[in-house]
Amino acid sequence: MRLAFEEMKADRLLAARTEHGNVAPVLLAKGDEPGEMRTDVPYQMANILLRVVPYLGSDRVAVVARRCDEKAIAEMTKRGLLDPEKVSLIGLACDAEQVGACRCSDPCPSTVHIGECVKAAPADNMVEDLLAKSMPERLKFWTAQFRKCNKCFGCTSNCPVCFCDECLLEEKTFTPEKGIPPGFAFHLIRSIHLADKCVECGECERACPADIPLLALRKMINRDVKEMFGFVAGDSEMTSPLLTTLDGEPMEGDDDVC
Amino acid sequence: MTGFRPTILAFCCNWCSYAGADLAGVNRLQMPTNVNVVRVMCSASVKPEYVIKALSQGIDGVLVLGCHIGDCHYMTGNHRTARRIPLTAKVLETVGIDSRRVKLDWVSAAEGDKFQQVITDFVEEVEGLGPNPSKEVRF
Amino acid sequence: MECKKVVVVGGGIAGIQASLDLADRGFEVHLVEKSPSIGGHMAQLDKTFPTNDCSMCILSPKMISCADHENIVIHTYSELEAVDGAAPNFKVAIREKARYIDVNRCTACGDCVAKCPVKVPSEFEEGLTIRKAIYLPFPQAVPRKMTIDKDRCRKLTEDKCGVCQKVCQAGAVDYEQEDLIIELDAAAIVVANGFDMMDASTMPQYGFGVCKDVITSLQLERILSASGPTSGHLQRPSDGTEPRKLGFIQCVGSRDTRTHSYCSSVCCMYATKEAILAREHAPDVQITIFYMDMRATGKGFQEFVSRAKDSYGVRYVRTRPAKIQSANGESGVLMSYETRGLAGEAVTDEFDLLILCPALIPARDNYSLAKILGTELDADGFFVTPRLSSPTDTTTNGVLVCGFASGPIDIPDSVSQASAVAARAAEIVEGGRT
Amino acid sequence: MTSRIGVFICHCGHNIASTVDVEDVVEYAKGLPSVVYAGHNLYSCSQEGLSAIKESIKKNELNRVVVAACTPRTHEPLFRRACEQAGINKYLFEFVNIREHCSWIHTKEKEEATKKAKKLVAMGVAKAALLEPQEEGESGVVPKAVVIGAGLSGLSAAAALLNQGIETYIVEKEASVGGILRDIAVIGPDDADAQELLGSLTKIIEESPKANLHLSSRVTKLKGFVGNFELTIEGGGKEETVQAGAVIVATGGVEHRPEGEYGFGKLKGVITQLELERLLGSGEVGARRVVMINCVGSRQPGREYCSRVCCNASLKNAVRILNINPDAAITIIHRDIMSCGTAAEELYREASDRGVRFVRYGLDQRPEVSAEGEQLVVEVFDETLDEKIELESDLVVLATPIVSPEDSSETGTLLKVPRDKYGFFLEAHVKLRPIEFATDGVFVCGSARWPVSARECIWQGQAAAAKASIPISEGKVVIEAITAEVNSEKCVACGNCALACPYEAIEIVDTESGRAARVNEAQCKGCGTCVAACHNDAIQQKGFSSRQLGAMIDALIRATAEVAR
Repeated sequence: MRLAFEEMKADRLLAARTEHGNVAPVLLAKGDEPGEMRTDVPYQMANILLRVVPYLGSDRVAVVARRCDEKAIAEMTKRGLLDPEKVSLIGLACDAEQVGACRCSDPCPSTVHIGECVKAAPADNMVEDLLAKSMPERLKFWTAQFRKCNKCFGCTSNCPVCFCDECLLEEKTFTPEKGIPPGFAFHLIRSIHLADKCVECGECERACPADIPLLALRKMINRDVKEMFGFVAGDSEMTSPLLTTLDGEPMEGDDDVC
Repeated sequence: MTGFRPTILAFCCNWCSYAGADLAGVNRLQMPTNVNVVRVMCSASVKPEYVIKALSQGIDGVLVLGCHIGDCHYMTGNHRTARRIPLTAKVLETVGIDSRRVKLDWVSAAEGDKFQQVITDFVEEVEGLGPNPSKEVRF
Repeated sequence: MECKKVVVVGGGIAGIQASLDLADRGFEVHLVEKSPSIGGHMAQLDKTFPTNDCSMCILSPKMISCADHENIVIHTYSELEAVDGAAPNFKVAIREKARYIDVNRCTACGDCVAKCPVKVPSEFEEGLTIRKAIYLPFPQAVPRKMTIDKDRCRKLTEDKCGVCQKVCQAGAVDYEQEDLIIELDAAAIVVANGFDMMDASTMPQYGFGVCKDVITSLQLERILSASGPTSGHLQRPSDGTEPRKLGFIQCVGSRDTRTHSYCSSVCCMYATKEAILAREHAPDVQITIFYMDMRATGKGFQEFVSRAKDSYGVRYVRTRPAKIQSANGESGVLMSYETRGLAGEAVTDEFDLLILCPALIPARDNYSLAKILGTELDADGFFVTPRLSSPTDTTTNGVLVCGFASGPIDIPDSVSQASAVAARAAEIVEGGRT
Repeated sequence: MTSRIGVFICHCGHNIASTVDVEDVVEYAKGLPSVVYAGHNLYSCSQEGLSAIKESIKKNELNRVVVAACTPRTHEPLFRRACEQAGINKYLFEFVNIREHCSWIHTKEKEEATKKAKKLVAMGVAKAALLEPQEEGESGVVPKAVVIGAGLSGLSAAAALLNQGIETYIVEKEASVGGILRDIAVIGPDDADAQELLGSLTKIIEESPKANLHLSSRVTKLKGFVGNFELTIEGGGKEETVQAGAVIVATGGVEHRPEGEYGFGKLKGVITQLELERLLGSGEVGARRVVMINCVGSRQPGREYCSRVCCNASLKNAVRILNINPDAAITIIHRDIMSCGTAAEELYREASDRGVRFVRYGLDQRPEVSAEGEQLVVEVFDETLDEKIELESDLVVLATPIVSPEDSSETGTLLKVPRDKYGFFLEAHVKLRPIEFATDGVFVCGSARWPVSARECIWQGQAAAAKASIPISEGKVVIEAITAEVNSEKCVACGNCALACPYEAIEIVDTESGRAARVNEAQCKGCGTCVAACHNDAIQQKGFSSRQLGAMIDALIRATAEVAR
């Protein structure tokens, strides 16, 4: 691990280790005592990275990143939030158990430094089930789910691609001022915001104390975005289709624009 | 569905579709009374949040009307509209609000008759869909 | 720098537009209007063809822009008194006629009007209703100031009454007021004094002034207007009932070598418009337009005529009336005419209301105005514009003309001509091209 | 500052009041949040109406004004000015359109129209309550103009600009100037010498040091806004970028070619009126018997309009043939002779007096042209005589309409200006803004807008020049305060706005509160595209904030429930 400092010429290493019996992030400098390093990180290293970057100055950082971290970092980089010159990735391949828990379809980092790649999880049954439902059934299902929301903002604060400091959803403009639950629009607006950047890490769902199947929602919308615009979040080459012109695409005529 | 009069919100861009709506008025083209127009400068300024807010709070349909692609007063403003609004409709459909309640179309300043047609057709379509079920959703 | 003032004569739509463009272009404009308010004939119209835009709605903002513009001085109730010198150094005298009102004090509250005992036919309402000797010509008048008609006021003619002064709490009535002569230097003078309508009673064969239910198109325009004498209800003058059968007679005194040989240009279209409006006001009404050639040459005009035919059931008949007379008694009109073709036959038809579209003629003060300006009029009495390359130039350098003053023309053409005048005035001043 | 809103509902004569129950709407408005006054006027835009608003602002200490009347696209400046005159910032005014968008389109549904008017007013009031005072920016004006098209109207516009000392670029796609005028010898109805006119206009351009004539060229790109346009002119394999304060569209029209109609293109001796012009110009008309057919390809389904100039052209050329050959037998087959005005009517009379025969036909019985050897025969049903007649003829002249050139759609797209269904450019207002487009700083003249005579081309060109010279002489334009603004506290510098902006008017910079977006006011055109791209409302468009629009949605929901009761 410490090879990262030499090979990648990083000044710091962002990783996780055991602290007081729990997994905790740690930012190491060259020569620091590494302690008990952990690979079963229960949060997004990308998220931590974004928070520590302002304090690093000109230091280069190497970060232990799973595939989802890697994709989130790509989205951050596209938005100018990270300087790619200053971030190196130490690829961490998730094990079969982790992949299963996340119902992950894309578990293997572009370069693997730690662990071994396993197969992607089979198609998400929940997504298929939900998509098979009729409109009224879907509405019934999601109404019941959204009603459970405590508006704790766990989904947003644990999300690696929710960048805003102050969330729009904290204001009454778009969610009626009725306390909890926050109204039907809340998770839909979040869906729109995440449509061109969600990396399907599943943190929102894991963070949700009300067990709302947010990852399933994310996946369904990502699928639509891919179908409609061919865009996949985390692909470092592609700019969000929501921000670009239709250049090169067939001009949509007068018919069936929506 | 007899007697159901949907409430519809329409965002019209100042340069083409609002002008087209004005032209429909000048030409006294008769159409259903359900549509309430909000003027915005460009269809691209219509936040998906507005559409979601309206439809999740019981508005029966939302129309977003802009200049034809290529004719946008702001060059490529409506290119963004062309992506955002269909996606918004998809998101709504995912959770059970029929995407046909969101309509994006292009109406130029010269198309008073098209404005009339779009309004008439959309009202008819939404009437067919019945009241927005989100109206019944109580939180 | 040379003088940058321009005098505009006539406060109708052409004069208003010329004033606005000149003022925006940086000239100090003096707008001279002979009546108590600017607005001209367009202010009398209910709607305008071919869009049926409400006339006052589109005119009123322009009138107010004129009044508010820092570069425009409006002289209403005023006339051009004298012009000396040549472009770009005219010396112009303007006579501001006494309105017998202190315009700085008058609030147009209407207390005086309510008490004034003298009733006079209203010019603005085409004689369909009355006004008082102290009056505001119409509700949207600019400026909104009263005027005393000195020829009808009992105080000014007989030294009796004086009630308006007594009731005016603002102290605005001043019977001693005198005409004011204003002298100024001007680089250019713009004639935009528009048209008058031929007095239809000079052609008694058309029945105007003989049959009560024969009216002019301008009168119908007022009848159709919400702010008009009948609040927009279609009524015929004889008995106030709603007419069910209307006829329009085109080319009354125009395209007629005995009177005015030219075509007035706008009547086919305004008759079509009035027909559509009448149908909108009274959906059951039957309408026939009797015409010679249908002249629909402007943008959207032909489609407008088709709409009148197809959607409003307006009947167009190409013929001339042979005889117009009262129907039995007071109300209604009988008109005889021949249908066309060799198989044509003589028909006599009864109408509840017959509307004449009389020739639109050069403003009656054109001769005196032309004399003051040293400018030529054509045989019909319109200002001559001899230079094709500058359609708004008259025969006098620096005297420009726009709108109906140089010949029959509709509103958009008047407006674009008015803008052209602004370019010409700028050329005269900036480029020294007279 | 607590909102104190005044609501003014306009009758607009009976335009609104005959459909919408204005008094009822006033009563409803009185009960809306923050409304301290509600009233109605016969015409809100009259001086009386405006005085009432101004007085009410003072009397009721209003700090927001809502007028429910017609369209903001024509009347907003007027009411904004009235607010300003009464001492409140003009951006504290909100316009509700209950005429074009209500009374005029729901004429027969009075009750529902009244309900809708209430909803629209409630929405306007909700937005007004959240309006904020704004200050307008100013920007300079490039003292140059561009005229696209060097036909008669374009040349007249250019000459008028140059005569005022304004530097002018003239861009003509053909290799020479003049357009249709090149084919014309004399201009009716006064028989003015067309080539002399063309020569005098060309001379002004040739002699002016401020004229930049680009022949065989096109404008291929346009950026910017009134006062600061940037155009790319392409021609002769070269590309030039020029700056200008105003642009005039004078792309004209072309003669419709009636291929296959009345034997055109098949029978010798069947020509168009413009071809006759050319023959007359070269003195080559020897025909003794001439039949002219009017309205060929116009005033009929598919192309319904009257082309305005063809009747007069037929009359003029009939008289010219008679001047060459007084014994010529000329028949004009027409549907209506549209000789409006003094001189044209005079010409009609002259033609008639000199023996031109006028035959009227109807659309249902059109003339037929056939050839018998060298001779042409025109068969037509004369509506006046009510019988079919046969006319032998040496020459058949078809009067066809002026149509929009095929490439006018490119011009429209390039300039972002609308065209009607026939391809003619659509002016800002048919009646009172015939020379302007809704887009500031872009003007139109001549047959690009509608078929017009030479005389009309000239004055419209001059009118467009006058309009274009206004911002140039003023030297500045005011930027409406609808630009975007950034709350740098909220902004996380994700750059969505900068990417979405069609004008590259947004950049990410370091600020006191960290990195954030910054809007370049002069470059921002106020479209609001960035606003929709921002996820936390850190960028907002003045006058169209998400709080304001959100409030309108809430108001619509609330009002819908209220009026249903």
